[in-house]
Amino acid sequence: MTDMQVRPAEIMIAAIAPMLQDLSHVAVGAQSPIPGSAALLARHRSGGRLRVSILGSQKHNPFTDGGRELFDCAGQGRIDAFFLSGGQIDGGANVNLVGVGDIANYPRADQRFPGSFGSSYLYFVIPRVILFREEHTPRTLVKTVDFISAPGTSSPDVYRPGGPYALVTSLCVFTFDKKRARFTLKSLHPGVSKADVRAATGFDYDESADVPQTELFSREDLTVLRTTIASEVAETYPGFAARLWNV
Amino acid sequence: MTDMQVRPAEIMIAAIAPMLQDLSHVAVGAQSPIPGSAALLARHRSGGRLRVSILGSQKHNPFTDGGRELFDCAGQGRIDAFFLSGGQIDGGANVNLVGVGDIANYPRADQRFPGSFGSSYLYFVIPRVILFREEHTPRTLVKTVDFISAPGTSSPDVYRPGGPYALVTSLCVFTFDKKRARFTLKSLHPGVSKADVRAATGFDYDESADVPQTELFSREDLTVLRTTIASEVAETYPGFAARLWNV
Amino acid sequence: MTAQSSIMTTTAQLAARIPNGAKIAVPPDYSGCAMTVVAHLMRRPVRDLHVVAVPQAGFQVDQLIGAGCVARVEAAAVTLGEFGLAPRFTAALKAGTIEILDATCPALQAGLQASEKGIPFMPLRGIIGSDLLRVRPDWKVINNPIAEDGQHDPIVVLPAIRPDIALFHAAKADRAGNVWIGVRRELMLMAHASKQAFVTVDEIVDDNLLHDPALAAGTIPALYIHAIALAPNGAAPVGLAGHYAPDRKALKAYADAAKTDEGFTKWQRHMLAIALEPA
Amino acid sequence: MTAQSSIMTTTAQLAARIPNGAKIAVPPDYSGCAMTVVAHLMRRPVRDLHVVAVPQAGFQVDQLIGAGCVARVEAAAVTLGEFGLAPRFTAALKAGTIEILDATCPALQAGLQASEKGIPFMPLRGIIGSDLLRVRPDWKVINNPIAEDGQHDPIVVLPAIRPDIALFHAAKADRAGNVWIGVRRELMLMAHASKQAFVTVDEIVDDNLLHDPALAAGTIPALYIHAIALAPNGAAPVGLAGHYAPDRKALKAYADAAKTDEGFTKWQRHMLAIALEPA
Repeated sequence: MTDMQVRPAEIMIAAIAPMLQDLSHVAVGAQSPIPGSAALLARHRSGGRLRVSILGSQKHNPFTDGGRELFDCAGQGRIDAFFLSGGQIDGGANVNLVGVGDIANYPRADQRFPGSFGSSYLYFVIPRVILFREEHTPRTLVKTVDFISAPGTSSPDVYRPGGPYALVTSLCVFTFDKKRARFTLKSLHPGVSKADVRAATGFDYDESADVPQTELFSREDLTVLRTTIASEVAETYPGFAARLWNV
Repeated sequence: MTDMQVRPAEIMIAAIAPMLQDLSHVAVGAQSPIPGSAALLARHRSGGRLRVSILGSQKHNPFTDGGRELFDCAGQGRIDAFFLSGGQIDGGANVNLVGVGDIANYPRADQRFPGSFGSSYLYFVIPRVILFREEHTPRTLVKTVDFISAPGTSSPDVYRPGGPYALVTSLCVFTFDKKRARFTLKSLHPGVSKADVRAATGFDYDESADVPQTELFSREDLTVLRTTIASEVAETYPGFAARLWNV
Repeated sequence: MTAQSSIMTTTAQLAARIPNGAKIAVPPDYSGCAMTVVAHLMRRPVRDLHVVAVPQAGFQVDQLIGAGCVARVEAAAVTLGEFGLAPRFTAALKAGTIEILDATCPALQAGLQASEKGIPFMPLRGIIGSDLLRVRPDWKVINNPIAEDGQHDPIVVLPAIRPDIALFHAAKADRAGNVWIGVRRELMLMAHASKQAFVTVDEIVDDNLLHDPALAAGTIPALYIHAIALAPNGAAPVGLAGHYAPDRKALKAYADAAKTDEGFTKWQRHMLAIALEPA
Repeated sequence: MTAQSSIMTTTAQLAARIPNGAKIAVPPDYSGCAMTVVAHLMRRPVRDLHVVAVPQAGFQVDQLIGAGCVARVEAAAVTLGEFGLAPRFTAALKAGTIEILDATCPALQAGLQASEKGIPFMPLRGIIGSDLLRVRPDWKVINNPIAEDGQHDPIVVLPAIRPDIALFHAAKADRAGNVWIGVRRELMLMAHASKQAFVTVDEIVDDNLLHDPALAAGTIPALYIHAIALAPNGAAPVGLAGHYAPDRKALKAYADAAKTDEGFTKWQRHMLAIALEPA
């Protein structure tokens, strides 16, 4: 592999990996290849100190107490970071994994998504939940979600050690301020302007005058990603690894 | 072994075994050698159809989900019979496994027993709980227990599919009427009179004019008990089997 | 005949013992699906199943929905994973021919654990503020009863889920009726929580699984098992983690075909002809 | 150095990491007691332990009580089994030097399961009408929140039990810090429910336990383990079910000696001299 041009999915991996630095335990869902790749890269960078648990992996899944263990483990406070995507994500970091359309007609949504998975729980108990969505359009990043699978914030009397930390898309990185329940544009991927993001985003958010570019991989990191990490990723996300890295 | 004289513990075994006939699953505690022997005998008589689970046994303990499984299994309604003893048992079938003495001074009882074990739960959920106590004296079978580890009956609004079925002692067998919350003298062990039982019992109970003798073992049953069953019992209750059968 | 040996049966007879309207618990695609039983259920077809996905459903349930076997799905998600949305599920929801009880993974697990423990409900953190609470009126919010006096601490309570039948596939069983599942403990939870457990296995071994200390740790005791049928490779094409991989070609073929009613019908006719060859 | 290797330690160092006042969860005598650690704790002696018996206690805890290490015992029972009442426990209760939180087995397990699930409480059937409710004001009775409107259905709710340290002995661990417990799942529950888990093992193996599908099913992942010390035969004299039997002679000697303060003191001096020979 001689092409050192960074691909869009790799930019998202580069954006996520640093967010996992200095954590102890990161868990990744079965259908989250980009975060999974970022977590395995962060693990590599930590010299193996970072524990990465990937659901559906044979090699990176340490759980021995059934499907409930991930959730129990999160409830015990033993998981520092997790990743959620959404059919819709809104400006309050509310996530919709159920469907789009007239709420009154539930469950007959115009478009039905798979369902809420563990989001309605994990979003509450894992301190650093990183939202990710490749498609950055007004269709996916909306003003208000049609169905709340998991709310971005809760009133102070609700037990909630966890919640949203950032949102990573194919265009940019947002961070989330829980107190203000609002996103801030943190960095722009190469070739993307502030205006591009504003036009592609259905919700309002804050931005400073000077938004930096998302930090990319060093040549060395990229090589590691495309060799060592790629083959690890292939075990759990074979379709993804084949499409992206041809492994 | 040529002595075919039935020993006191064997009479209790003979009294208990028929109560387990036609059941599917009997569980036995780790410190219940007499009921354990009765259950293994009943299993033998059923041709292996009766399932017997003995806590602390390697061979007769089918559980693979930890200490809680017995209790969960009982809560699911999968255990038909169980055995409880008590430092005190009273006329309302209340069981005391905690201690004797002035209640106001708890926990400084005059005599402290080990504790309630699982009684406070199992007595509620297992349909046929058989009480057993070798020592039949006014000290053990009392008018009112000093501490209720597990109550004999409950008000109708309390969820309670289970409860006391009978009480077997070294003198006799009582059955229990849940509606009337009262014992009835059911049978007398060989050589014991109704007056003997009345004198040895601290609580009031019913008796008919004609109380039969406790049905004893056939010669064949006794041989099976002292050979096949004795060696099975020895695995879990070595001290008991050694004392009773010298195995 | 002992109680133990009477549970040994065939996949056809096992499927026949699942009545219309049964509430069945099934594992996700990676955890051991009794696909040969699913084929029998589709041919019959069984009707009005209430499927409890533990905690999510995939190919197995999408196929049952397509064949008209399902009245209601209780799941945290229904998806073909990297093969896309579950097409028959999506179509049936649009047509209004099935009911969906949307859930979240740990809520399904907690409901089953409540049943396993014989308690009527289980509390769970999270969920508050989610629209799941709106569409699941059976889920209640109470104040934490052990919170300090006067403290407002809302918490969700979920009713116990008690399926009629847990249906799954495992690597092996022994002749006493014990079933080895290894680390797939969700299958043990399903068996404990359900009234009955019906299992197909790749292999039936002679030695009692409970007599081997290593195997015993991953074994569901016969106590919870009501039917076992030998079905070598019985989790194909979705596969059995650690034993055989998903047949990705077959899964893709299904995902493509099931996009339309006609495509599904054709796929079903073809699949049943292969899967249910006279034994 | 990886996080995994740093948990390997000695029994002395492991014991030293249990502070005065710690809330420690320990298994019953048949399920793997870290007796070498107990010896170190007695020699020190550690003070004011809150011992959570899962769910009952025996020789291990009676000895700790005799040595003055314990402030409070939370247990469904304390007994030497067929060797009779627990003499130091009984004497300490009489003297008023320890506090007892009387419980019932499934209440302790439910409290630990609540902690395992990160929920503040767990409901449990039974118990109502028992004097345990009187002596355990932390146990509450509520009306079942999912009962039909107006139905009176009282049920007990138990607060989560979250020990600081789960302390136990197991057959083996690997170098990655995974611990094999086989069917002794109460040890896994203890590890999940506690903030930390300290373990002694008979053997440390080279191969990763999680890589063997049979062993993995009975393994607590390193994720939950904070200290491992090699202690061959480390559960003696109470024994380790399936591995080595209780030393009945030693147990009887203890039961006899501990009947008096003087007898216990003499036994303790003798035992510590043997158990803690310079390594």
